[in-house]
Amino acid sequence: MNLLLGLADLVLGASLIGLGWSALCTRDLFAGCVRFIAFGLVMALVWARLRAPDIALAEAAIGAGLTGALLLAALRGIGVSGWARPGEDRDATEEPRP
Amino acid sequence: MPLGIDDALPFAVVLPAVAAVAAVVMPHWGRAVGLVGGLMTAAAVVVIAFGNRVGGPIRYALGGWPAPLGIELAADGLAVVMLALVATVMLTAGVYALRYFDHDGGAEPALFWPLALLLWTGLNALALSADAFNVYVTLEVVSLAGVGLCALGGRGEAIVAALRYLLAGMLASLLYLLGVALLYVEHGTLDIATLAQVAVTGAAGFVAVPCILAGLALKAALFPLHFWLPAAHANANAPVSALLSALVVKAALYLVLRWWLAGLGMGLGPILVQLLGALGAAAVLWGSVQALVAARLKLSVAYSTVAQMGYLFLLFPLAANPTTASTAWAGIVYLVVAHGLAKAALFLASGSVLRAHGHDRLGELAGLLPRSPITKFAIGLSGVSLIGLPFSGGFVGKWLLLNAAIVSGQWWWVALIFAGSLLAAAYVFRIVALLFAQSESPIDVAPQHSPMLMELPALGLALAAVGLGFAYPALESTLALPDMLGDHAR
Amino acid sequence: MKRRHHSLEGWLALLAGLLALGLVAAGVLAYQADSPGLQDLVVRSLAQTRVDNPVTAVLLDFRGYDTLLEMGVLLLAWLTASTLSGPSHERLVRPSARLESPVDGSVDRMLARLLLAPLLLVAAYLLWRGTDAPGGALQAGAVVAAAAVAWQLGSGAESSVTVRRGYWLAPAALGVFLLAGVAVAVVTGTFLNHPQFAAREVMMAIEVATAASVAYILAALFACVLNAGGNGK
Amino acid sequence: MTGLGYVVVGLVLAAMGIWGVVVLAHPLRKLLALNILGSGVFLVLVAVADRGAGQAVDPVPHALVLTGLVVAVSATALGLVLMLRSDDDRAAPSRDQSDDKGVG
Repeated sequence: MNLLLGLADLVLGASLIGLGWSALCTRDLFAGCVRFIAFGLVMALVWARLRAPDIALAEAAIGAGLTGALLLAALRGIGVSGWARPGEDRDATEEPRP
Repeated sequence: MPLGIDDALPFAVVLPAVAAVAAVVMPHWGRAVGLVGGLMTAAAVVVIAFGNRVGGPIRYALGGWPAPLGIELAADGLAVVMLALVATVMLTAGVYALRYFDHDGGAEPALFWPLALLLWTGLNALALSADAFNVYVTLEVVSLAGVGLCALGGRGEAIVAALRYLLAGMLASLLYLLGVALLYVEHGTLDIATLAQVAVTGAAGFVAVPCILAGLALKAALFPLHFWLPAAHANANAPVSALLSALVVKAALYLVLRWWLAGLGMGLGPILVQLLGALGAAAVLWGSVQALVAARLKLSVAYSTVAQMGYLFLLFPLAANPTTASTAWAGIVYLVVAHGLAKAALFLASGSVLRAHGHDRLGELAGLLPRSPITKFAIGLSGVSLIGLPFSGGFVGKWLLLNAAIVSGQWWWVALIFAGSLLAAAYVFRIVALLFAQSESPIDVAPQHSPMLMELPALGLALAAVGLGFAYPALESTLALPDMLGDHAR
Repeated sequence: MKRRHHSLEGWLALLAGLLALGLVAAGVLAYQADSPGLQDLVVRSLAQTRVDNPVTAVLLDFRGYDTLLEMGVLLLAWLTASTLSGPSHERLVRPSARLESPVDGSVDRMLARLLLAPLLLVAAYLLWRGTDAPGGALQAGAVVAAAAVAWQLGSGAESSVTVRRGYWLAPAALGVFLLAGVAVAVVTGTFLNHPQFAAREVMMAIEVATAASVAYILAALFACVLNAGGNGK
Repeated sequence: MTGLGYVVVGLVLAAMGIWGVVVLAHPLRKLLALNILGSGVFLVLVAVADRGAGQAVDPVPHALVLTGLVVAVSATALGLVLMLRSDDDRAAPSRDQSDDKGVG
């Protein structure tokens, strides 16, 4: 039982770090935002695991739901429409780096 | 139960908030609500100052729950100084705004008052808070109000500047919160007075304290974390620039002082202390040079803020020595207030110049101010205080810092203060010379006369900045602040 | 040029790695201090609050002042966002959100409407039970906002009326909080100190207003983002 | 042990977020990074509240995190609106920030 829980913790923690990293580093903005929404969902699970049901509820509604909707609406606004062009270079939409 | 003097503490936060709500619900009454709410808030501040003078520092447990469970408000001498500075600049900028927005018409006035009143709420809450997490929330109030005011300019540059300002502000508050979270993990309390003393001795302090200091330095625009400031302050409307430059960056510095006062400062190592001083020195030099070469009046004034904020970080090296702590402390407080007043005056006067000529490009301003002697006088006087000419408020502040530097044998800071003053003299004289010069070529468009209600507030603040110097003999005993420093200073 | 970019990135990555190491080390050390936290104090004080859910007690009573200021943050975000996202940069204390549905199609519409009723029920339950069980004003407000967003996606123009008519909901929480705080200060002598005989009623009023403001503002913020990008390419 | 593990995850997320805000150029990425930084900080607070099976949970960090979540989402929304608006005003392109570039 403890082993199982430990394994679950390991998976949850690793997927948080993995999803967070890929949300920041995928070349495609749309894919980044989708990863971030997934990150929010995993976060809600972690809150439940840490005996914080209040936060889990709020995270599911805010972190995954609302923030996700906000991000997708913003993407639509800057003309990144997602599915169609996964190869779109990140640098094309971004400022040159200093 | 009757309300006592202590109840002025929550009311200093509640009154501007109530006025802000009223201004949102009744947008057409914004001005009336703003001025009435502002005067009532100022009255609450006067009551707090009086209570502090009579009975010493006041603590107030909100909801009847004392720390560490609840949140406490605290009003010591430092908090009273901050509250008074906020009230003075807020009211003056508010009066100035009455006419400033008249000309543009349209959108700004409807939003100016709710945002300014919420900014006031946040600043007062920040000044009074004794709780580390509550400070985070107040920082967010101040920062979002600042961003909103900054975006009020409505044009492209203002929005881009507001976005950078928001991103920098969010990063800064989260860095601060990260430090506080680490401290909570170790010590299980959020009371600043407790945390500041255990932070440096605790195991996590070596990361938590730098996080907190870095977050606050980013908010206070300490070199090299000042990158967001010039664009934000130069592109905003004049009364907004005055609020941002005189108050909002000071709020972050105030928190540094608050943590330092509560015991953080004495525990920092000698290397970190000199490093913070070195960053301040770099800010003084870099900001002054940028102010000297800036092409626009408001940009020059904004860079001067970067420079002047640098002096304030000399607190760390100069006050680390117990014998000079009190002098350095008084000098810093004096500089905070003097710079706040002078900078607000300068931005308000720049707004009048901008209004009169339609632009503030320094190259084309020569001799263009023939009919605004009051504005010219205000610019000159605030310049006197920024340079630190005798016997202005800036002079007293720098004099005290010089004393502290000499007594503690840190001659390199003496050199810095002289260099900074020379550079300040250079950029102030550059502006003043342009404004007072006789124009050689005939002027095509006669500049508009700016209204008295815009010129007088600027002059008032500039006079206050200079007059502060003459008030030193009366204020000396209050500023010595021996009880503030408490036991750990001795 | 390209190479310089890479070396700079390398340095920054190294710096981030060091930062992570330092943070983790500090975290481990801090955790080992095994501080007791505040739960005992909360448990002991809970009896005086007429609330059974300790998190709600902290949010609305012990640290109610935080929540009050948080309502100020929400109000600020809404004020600025709705001003900037208007059709022109005009006065916008009343946001006129011109909502277009980014997804068109009857299936989405159906789905959005089907979702609405259960989400609202969940929100009502969360608000009602929040004083005793997990849940409360913030969660209820967030769920209502999520429902409103789903509805906005599904129904298009009709919701703009709701957004405009409801603008007074935005400052409601801050207003009620302040009024309640001052009112109880007159009775008990301390700001935000809920008197025993009316604690539950006062807190319920604050909770309802908070939920309403959170729901309205979060939904309106979504409308603002849609609107700001409305003429997107 | 669970708690400590999640404290470490939270701090790694925080470091990642700080790195992202400083290095990534697009404002949307910066906002994502800030949200990840925030999540990391919240995770640290909540992880330490849960000291293991036998002990009660400290509700104070939970309340702080709830407050923080709402603050974060409203600031993010404001950031998105500003980003979209500055995108609109192409007349003053965001590249033309004459003073120092770099972090931020």
